[in-house]
Amino acid sequence: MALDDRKSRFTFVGTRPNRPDGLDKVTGRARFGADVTAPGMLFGAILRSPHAHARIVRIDTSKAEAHRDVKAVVTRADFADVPFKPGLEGEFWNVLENVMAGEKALYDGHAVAAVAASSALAARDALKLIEVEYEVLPHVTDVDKAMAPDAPVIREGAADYSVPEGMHPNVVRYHESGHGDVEAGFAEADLVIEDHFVTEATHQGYIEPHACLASLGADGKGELWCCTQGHWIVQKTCAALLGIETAQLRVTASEIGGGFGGKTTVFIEPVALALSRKANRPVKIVMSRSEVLRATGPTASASMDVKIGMKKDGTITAAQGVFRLQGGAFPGAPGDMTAMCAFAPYNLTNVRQVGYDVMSNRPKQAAYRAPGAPMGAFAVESVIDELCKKLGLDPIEVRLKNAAREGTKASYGPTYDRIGLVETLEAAKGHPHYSAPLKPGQGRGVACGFWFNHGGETSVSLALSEDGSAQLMVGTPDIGGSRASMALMAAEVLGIPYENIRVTIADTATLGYNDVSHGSRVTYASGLATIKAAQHAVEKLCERAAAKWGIPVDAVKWENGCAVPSGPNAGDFDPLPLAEITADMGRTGGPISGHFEATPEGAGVSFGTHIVDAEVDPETGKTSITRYTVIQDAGKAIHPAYVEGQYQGGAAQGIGWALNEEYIYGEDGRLQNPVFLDYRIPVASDLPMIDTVIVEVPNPGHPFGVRGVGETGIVPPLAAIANAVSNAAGVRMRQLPMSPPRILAALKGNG
Amino acid sequence: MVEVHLWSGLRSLTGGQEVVRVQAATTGELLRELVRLHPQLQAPIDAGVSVAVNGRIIAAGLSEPIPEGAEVYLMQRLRGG
Amino acid sequence: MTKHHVTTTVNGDTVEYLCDARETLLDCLRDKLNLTGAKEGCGTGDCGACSVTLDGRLVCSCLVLGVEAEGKQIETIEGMARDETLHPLQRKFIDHAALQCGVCTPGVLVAAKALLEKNPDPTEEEARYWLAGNLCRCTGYDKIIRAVLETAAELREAS
Amino acid sequence: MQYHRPASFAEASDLAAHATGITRFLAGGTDVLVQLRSEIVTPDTLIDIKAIDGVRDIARHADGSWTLGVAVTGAEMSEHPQLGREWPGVVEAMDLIGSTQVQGRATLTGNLCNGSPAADSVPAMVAAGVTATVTGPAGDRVVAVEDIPTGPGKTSLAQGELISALHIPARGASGGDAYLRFIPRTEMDIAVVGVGVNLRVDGDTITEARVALGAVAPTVLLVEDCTRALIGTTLDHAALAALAAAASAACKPIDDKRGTIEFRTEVAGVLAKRAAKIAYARAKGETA
Repeated sequence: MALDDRKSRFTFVGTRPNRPDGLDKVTGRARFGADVTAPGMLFGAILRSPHAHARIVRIDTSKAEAHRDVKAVVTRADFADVPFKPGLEGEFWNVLENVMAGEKALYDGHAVAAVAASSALAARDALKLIEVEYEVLPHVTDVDKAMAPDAPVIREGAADYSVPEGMHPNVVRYHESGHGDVEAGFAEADLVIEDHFVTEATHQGYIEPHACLASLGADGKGELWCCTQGHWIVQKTCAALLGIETAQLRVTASEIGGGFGGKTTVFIEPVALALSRKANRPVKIVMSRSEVLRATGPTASASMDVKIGMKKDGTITAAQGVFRLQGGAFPGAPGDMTAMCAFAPYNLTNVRQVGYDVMSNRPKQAAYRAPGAPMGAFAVESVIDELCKKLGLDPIEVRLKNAAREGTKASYGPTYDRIGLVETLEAAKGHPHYSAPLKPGQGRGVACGFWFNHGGETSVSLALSEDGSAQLMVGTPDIGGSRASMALMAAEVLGIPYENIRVTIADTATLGYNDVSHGSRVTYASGLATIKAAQHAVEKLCERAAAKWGIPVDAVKWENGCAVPSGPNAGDFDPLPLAEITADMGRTGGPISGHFEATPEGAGVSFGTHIVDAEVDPETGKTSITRYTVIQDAGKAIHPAYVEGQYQGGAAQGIGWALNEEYIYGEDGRLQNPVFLDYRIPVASDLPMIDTVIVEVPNPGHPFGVRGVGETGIVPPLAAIANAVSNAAGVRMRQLPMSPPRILAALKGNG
Repeated sequence: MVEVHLWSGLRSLTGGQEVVRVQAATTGELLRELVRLHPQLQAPIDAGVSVAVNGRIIAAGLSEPIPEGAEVYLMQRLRGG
Repeated sequence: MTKHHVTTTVNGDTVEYLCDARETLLDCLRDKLNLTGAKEGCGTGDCGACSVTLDGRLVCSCLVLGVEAEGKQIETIEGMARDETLHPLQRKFIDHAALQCGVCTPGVLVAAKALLEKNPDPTEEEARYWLAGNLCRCTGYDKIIRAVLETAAELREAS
Repeated sequence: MQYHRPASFAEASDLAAHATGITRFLAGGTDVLVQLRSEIVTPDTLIDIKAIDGVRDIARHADGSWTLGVAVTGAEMSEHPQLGREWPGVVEAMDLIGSTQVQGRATLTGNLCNGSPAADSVPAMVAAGVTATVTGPAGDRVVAVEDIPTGPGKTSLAQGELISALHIPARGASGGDAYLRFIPRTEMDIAVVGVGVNLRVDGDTITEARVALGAVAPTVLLVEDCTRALIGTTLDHAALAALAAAASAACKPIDDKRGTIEFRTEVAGVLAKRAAKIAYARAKGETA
């Protein structure tokens, strides 16, 4: 689209006003997924498989149905018969199969039946009355074992066109890309290092469990309230799974208590709708934490081989990576994304990357913040660090020497437009953290990371009120303060104070389609749409002023919230403020609104460089992070405080992933740690303050220069921390998490 | 004519070609032409692709213009968290 | 199964409810009294999103039975602001962008208030350890800790 | 689930003696409620003992010994002005359990009766020589803390029996205790290894020593070999090495989601040394 209105001087953008939902959220008034009720409401609960892999021989729900508090019981038979086809419809089938098991339970925690009862306790009790006969099947939960010839097959025929012949049926997608001649490149190198790396699956770990309140009648009309990153995808998916028309289901997004990619699909929503339809009453379902950990998320686990060749001067001559990602019992592990992102920070003549999507008896992986990228960065940046160490080179200088910049051919193919990697590296080099002395037992690590960012389908509507205030309706759930950013951008265009703009996350019945809040797209795409919608309203405001003044509309321009004559020849009129135009709008042509619907296609890729200090207790292998600095290109920070917040949150999640978070499966294929006690996300006392540096290299594809900021921040930490820990411990850590037993074993030489 | 660079995993569907020349002025035409020349490319295109035109990644749009001589890469559809 | 009649005081108001012995205080606050500010993030006392005070003592309301509340004094996030005036911590959290999604915020605020009442001048380390039972997945805790320490400083200056 | 709130231990004992199915006593509830919510254990009878007179009391007797009520919380122990000065190891061990919120509820007695081999307060109590009064249908008996848990989730208490008080011995002169545990994070985890050490010195020489290990066997271990490694020494390098070796040798741990056999065995020795140094400094009146 035409982006002729690039702006570089701002009045509101770049300031740090209070967020509009702040008061509600500090007083407990904000309504999250589980915080609403409806008249006549029932409580739903879901029965889940205790087996990793089992044929469902028989489900007897009669005893549960006979319970006097139970109003409905559903199984797979209560859902629409979704055809199993490739593409989007195939994904619907996968989602349905995940939401309620069909012939087989595919992982520990897989839903097999559900009840609705008059109380939450009664619903939970009624689950015990459902009898399920299972025929337990052999299972596999490890990615390398799932690819082995003797691995149990999760589902025949799940592989798509891309998988080369001869691979195990659990390998369902294959990606290969690159350019140049890697063998020739390795031959040119002074040192080649090849190593194997492993990361465990981690969960997005949002504090709010999935929750919804559903109402669906026999007339096919429904209402759904839920915590989601995207209510239109919920609407579309639930309608398909329930066999109703999309437009007949109105979905409202609640306040959302974190998502990080994990709330981009449905789990309980179709079940609640099916129960509601059967009971003919509203049904609320709230997941327990163990349900969240067993049956939603997590990210993929990975097994990776990376080989890089370097000259003595630090030039990378060739790079190659094989990335095997396990994404649970369904296709979707982002092995392709891992492959495409892994070497993206570097200008490489010879590069080859291969990604595998592998199924196993684990929950269906969900997106998690730059899905696939952190694992690859961990492997690649670890090998680069090792090369630097062996060749006696400074890790930032080597990265600068090889850094991608405008005009570089990306490892994934195209030529980069204006990008900000070099700026983040220069900022890292000059940051006091990088030159600060280290204490004995401490090590420093640096790493770079890349993420694409995303545009996506977007609709925004802006309506002006008679008093000159504005209401802005966007369709991307606000997870981290985006209502504040939207209001800032609208204020910038309209020229009215930030406080005069009320931003609402509109429901599916009141706005056109919106893609999910994912891919770091909200500030980019909804922001762009907000700017366009506000400009649309400004055009109309200028028309009204032109009519009032009796001059052509092109003789009117908009300045500081007022219509003004565009030049001395246009006429001599006092500036006409927005509120004066809207005061009369009902009598001068009708309500004034602005709209924008499009799929913005100019998301700018982004890079970050992290510096981290770690201290390792040599006797116990325990690591503490003593200092952390995030440097990332935001393009343009609309609300810098929330940009910092995204950087800090990404780093904190990375610290958890690197040090302690992991999915632990037993020999029986059951998840061993489905509670926060043993799924160890970082607590306040685990972390230092996290310093941030916002680099601003404007994205040519956004009127204000915005790149996404939400995801890139989790890409460098795994590698940066691994490098810091390896430097502190004096031994290379190749497996995440770097839990104390692993570090201690490595220190003792048997790791 | 534009040269479309495919990711190397697609070579098996194009008789070994990693660069395909097509006549196309928009991203939509480009995808149609690719399938016309190499019907087996229908599967990856259905599964989801993006098109990078002069470095700008078009995630889904079919009406994006492709200037003559533009650098064009077919990419796997991007997903986010 | 017979239910228990409970009379208790929440944010200064006398309230009554009937509960099953298995229901937690959190269940009763949310489902019977419609005080949904306290959240259930885990149900096992590991996340602190359900923090309230019980007779002045900071607790996880998911680890207290509803029936145990008989005759007690309970304070929740809904009672933290006095009329129109926000508690200084609430104001500082907004000013400092110390929340992102906001779901942990009620629990963090209740816990932070208990900290400042016990220790008006906490160190960063003391604040971090006191709040270790309040998980936040969005912020990395940085802005939360800064907001708590700055509120403490402001309150000390004011007194 | 039936909920009872008896007014005396005799009544509580009687309720438990006549109950059928699963009975649990409710003190702090930080384990009972977790098991209830997770449907690991749903008791048929729940007996809340917090309404019994004196259960929240911390009493120091004329001889310097202490009696703690069964519903005294960790927070109340930490806030007590004198208890932590005499028995810092016991108080710190209790204080390590869970969050600030959990401290507002959790009790020593509950931590003991939950029967977890990883219970933080138990090695400290065993090292300190704490005893429990057990009230039952046949009256009261006094039992050493190390004799209460018999295995994960199991205790030696018979039906109708419950702990009605805990007794900490008089600190006496030149004594000191300490408890350390290993967890992967800084807070909120269950101990992977825990070590309690309680010493008495005469000058620089250790004259009495009790060392207890947690999370390395089905029950907390009181390790005689550790005692032998310490007594008569001045906690020099050799004594510390012998202590660590004895501690590691006593471990009979398992591999689980929290740690490996190798890790637990190794770190038990490391923590034994570190805890002994702290207890030794305390016994000598140095701050540690």
